[in-house]
Amino acid sequence: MSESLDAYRSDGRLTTNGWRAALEDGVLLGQACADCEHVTAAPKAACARCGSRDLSTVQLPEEGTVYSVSRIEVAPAGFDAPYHVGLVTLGDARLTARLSDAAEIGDSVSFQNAVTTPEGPAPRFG
Amino acid sequence: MSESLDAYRSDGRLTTNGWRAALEDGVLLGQACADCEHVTAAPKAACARCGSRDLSTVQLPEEGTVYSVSRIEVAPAGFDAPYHVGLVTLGDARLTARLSDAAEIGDSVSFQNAVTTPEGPAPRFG
Amino acid sequence: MTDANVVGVGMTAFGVHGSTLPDLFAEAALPALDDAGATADDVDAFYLGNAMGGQIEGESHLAPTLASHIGLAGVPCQRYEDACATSSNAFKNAVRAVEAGQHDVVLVGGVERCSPETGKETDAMTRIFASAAHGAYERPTGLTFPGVFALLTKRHMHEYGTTPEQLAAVAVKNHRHGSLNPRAHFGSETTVDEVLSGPVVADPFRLHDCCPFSDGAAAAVVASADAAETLSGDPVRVAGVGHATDIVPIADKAHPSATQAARDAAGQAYEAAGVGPDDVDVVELHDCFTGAEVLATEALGLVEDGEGGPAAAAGRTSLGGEIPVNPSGGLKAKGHPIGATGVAQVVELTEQLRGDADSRQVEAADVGLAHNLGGDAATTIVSVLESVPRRDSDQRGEVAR
Amino acid sequence: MTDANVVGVGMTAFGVHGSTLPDLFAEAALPALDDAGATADDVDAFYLGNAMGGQIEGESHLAPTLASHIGLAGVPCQRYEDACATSSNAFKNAVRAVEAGQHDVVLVGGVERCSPETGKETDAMTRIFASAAHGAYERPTGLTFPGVFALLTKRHMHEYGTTPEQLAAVAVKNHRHGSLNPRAHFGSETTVDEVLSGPVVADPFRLHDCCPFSDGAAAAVVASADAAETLSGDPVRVAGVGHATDIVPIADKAHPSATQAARDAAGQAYEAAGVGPDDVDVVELHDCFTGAEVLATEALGLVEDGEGGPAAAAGRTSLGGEIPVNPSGGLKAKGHPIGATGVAQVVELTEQLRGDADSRQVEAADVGLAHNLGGDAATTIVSVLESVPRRDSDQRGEVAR
Ligand SMILES: [Zn+2]
Ligand SMILES: [Zn+2]
Repeated sequence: MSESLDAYRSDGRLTTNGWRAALEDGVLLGQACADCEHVTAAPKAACARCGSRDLSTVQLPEEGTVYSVSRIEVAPAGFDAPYHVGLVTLGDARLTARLSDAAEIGDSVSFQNAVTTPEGPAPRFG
Repeated sequence: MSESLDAYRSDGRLTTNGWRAALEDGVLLGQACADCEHVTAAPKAACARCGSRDLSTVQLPEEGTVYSVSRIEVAPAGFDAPYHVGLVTLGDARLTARLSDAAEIGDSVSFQNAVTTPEGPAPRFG
Repeated sequence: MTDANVVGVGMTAFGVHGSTLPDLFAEAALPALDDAGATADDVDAFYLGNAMGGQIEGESHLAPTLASHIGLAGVPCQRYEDACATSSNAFKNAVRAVEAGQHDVVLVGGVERCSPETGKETDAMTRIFASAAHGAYERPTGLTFPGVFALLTKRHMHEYGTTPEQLAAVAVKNHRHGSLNPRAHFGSETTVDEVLSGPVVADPFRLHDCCPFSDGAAAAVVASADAAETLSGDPVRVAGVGHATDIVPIADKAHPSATQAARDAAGQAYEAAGVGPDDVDVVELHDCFTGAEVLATEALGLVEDGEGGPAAAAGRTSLGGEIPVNPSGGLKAKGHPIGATGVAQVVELTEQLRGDADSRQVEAADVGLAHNLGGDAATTIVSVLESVPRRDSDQRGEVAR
Repeated sequence: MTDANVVGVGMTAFGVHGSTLPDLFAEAALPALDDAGATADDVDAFYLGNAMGGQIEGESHLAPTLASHIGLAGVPCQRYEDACATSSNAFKNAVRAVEAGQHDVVLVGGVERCSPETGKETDAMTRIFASAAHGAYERPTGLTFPGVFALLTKRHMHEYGTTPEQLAAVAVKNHRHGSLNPRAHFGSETTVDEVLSGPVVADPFRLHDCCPFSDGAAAAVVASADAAETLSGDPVRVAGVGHATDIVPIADKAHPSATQAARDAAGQAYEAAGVGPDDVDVVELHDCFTGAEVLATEALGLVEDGEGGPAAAAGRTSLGGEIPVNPSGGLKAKGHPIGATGVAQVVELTEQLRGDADSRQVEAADVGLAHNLGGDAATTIVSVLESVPRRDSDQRGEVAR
């Protein structure tokens, strides 16, 4: 783990608040499991695949490919439809993201910035 | 049961909507259990004391005595404190009501009208 | 360990109701007690499913309120919430308590109001349903519940070539089934063309790919084998219940379109019941969206992986087909009052296994399977129910004495 | 049937937290697993208490989300809600599953955020707490939760002569106990004069008669006797759990100030444990308001009816008194993050029965009792826990192999 990521961790762990702060700084953080090698793009206290707490905070790749995507036309209160939500493969991780444009499965996309929503920040790819 | 109360019943039962409609008409309805003689002032599908469904819809007495009372000074959103809430003994029944004034346990009170609130109508005594 | 049996069932019509939750629930619970031949005194405990009464109607502590309302005050009450799998979770725990001998007769029920009659319009209700997604990670992207299943289904289309027409076939089938069910929210049939020309909700889903916002309640009386003998309701045996939880969020699931929790829960239920998918005669499964039914038929082993879409289009899962799926109309046409859905599946299977399902009856239905999914495909509960040979009622009267 | 044992506990400080619910819960759950010597692989199921996450934070389907967050994805998860008795209900059901042999090792936990840090101020939170009252009948009167217990307490004062000074003595005692508990929301002492000069919330309760709006989490690992042998955590035996539900609304209860559900649940728990009130060494009970503690000490049989107030004023229920009540500070001073409270009582009792409670340790504590109440005095769960002689750890290592 790069020392520069320490600022986003508390008590040696990447918390949700730290993950959000990094995202708002344009830094896409994930966690790599030392035991099963699963890489998650979500803030977790333990590995979702194997339960290990031996997670290192990693910066995720900013280039990836669309794993799946949907154009949302009926939105929750506080969101303006239409918009696109996708699962994006980033190296060993898979990320849930807002996509700035229509896309097909397999398309290449790259990290743009954090989109601000009533539910907090989300990564935007395009 | 008086025939005039039929209008507040549906499928032979006093529903909550019927109980509310009666209250808004200034009619205080309760239910008397044929099996255990418990009288409730709340709309129920069965007797809360014995489980019987043999309930008759009855008009409750409009004069009673305060069983307990509290002056509420911290109110839920939509309510303006202070106000008084009491349990009122009405013959064989006990009713939860808004009291229009401060009162002591044992005080005589009588039914005034329905108070309208964001949560629906409530009986007011004073 | 004793067998658990469903000995009585009841449900309201699903649709739009103006009643309060207690009154709505009574319309399901009292008929269930009557169907079981049970009085309030017979009931030892109450297991309630209600998913979103807090967010939708500002109600909590509902289990004791409902128990008092229907005459069960005194018994231990517990409310379960597990998103759309809410009342299956109540059912599972009720079954486990009966199997363990902790209770002899329990009432299980679910109730929810989700229609605009609650004062909550589509955008508010869409936000409330999204409360079941990952709060910090999924909700900010604007992911909705149609969106969750849209992502899984789009991937499935990519992997297996599933088509929009095949998805539409699921809607057409379930509307046809629903038209035979007097309790269904939607009583009319639809066509592939009508489905494909509807407005998009979350691509690839159009309006008719999605279940409606419904109000309703469902209830079942679960009894031990001994207690079932003393009650007059025709029993159906609970042969196995499986319950598994996959990873939240969906991005971290190993293979999202496989809906692994359904495979795990089905495996547990099949093993407990000593049956396999080929033994199942009738299925009620979680078709919140047409794509969800395609994924579920595969995960349950009813068809091969990738064959869910073609199977629906070919009528294999229709009433009269090789494995009828959702004869009730499913969530799609019967409706989906969230917390009532799991128990409503049990109600439908009980009627099917008793041979009481009228014009939607599956022939020779002896083994039924219910599949109820909650959250972003993270939770699944699968139950296998089996018919019990009808006892002669005169003889039974004597056995009970 | 096997005995259930608490083999590991953990909790956050109660107070104000800015973390998300998953992160807050992890701060209790991971230490509980560590205290038990259990890894994620050891855990067979998850029982969660969260009362109002939907209304307060727009969150549902939390059990699977929290399970994934702490590495338990895969196991069956269920969320309980029973107002303030929420996580005791989760605990009861977890204990029953272990007693029945359905699971060997389970995680039970509760989490809630109720402080203004959630964005909900007092009036909004007061409405949310009132969601546990009867919706159509009690809420329109403007009845609040302080109001519910105010009505019961005013009646008790009328019936027995309980005084405001005696109520204040409960607050003073629990603040003093809380000052000894590093995890308590309130760390400072108070005086009878200070309590009696505070602003009225709901007459007879003033501010210091009421528990605060707290954030926090608590967790416990429950294991069968056999499983406890293989884990390194010092076990405490669950000797009995009782659960009863009284009538909703309070007006229909036969004798509201008697809190009958507490009497019924305590009777069940005492009978299961084979003990009586005189055998209890330490009590954690539901003092959401000072009057609630007075009523509870009587309902549990710790003092005679009508003696709850005088007993508190005389120091009989203080640390060092004849029956120490709420050594943790109770809801009043430790804090009351609704869905975490029931399990937090189990955490405190476990530490007391292990002899690990530092400066608030009750001497010779071998039998502990937890009393958790939900809704308008409609639900009560009472648990009796007993200490287990410490095994020599070298010997135990061999037994485990
Ligand atoms: Zn791992
Ligand atoms: Zn009666």
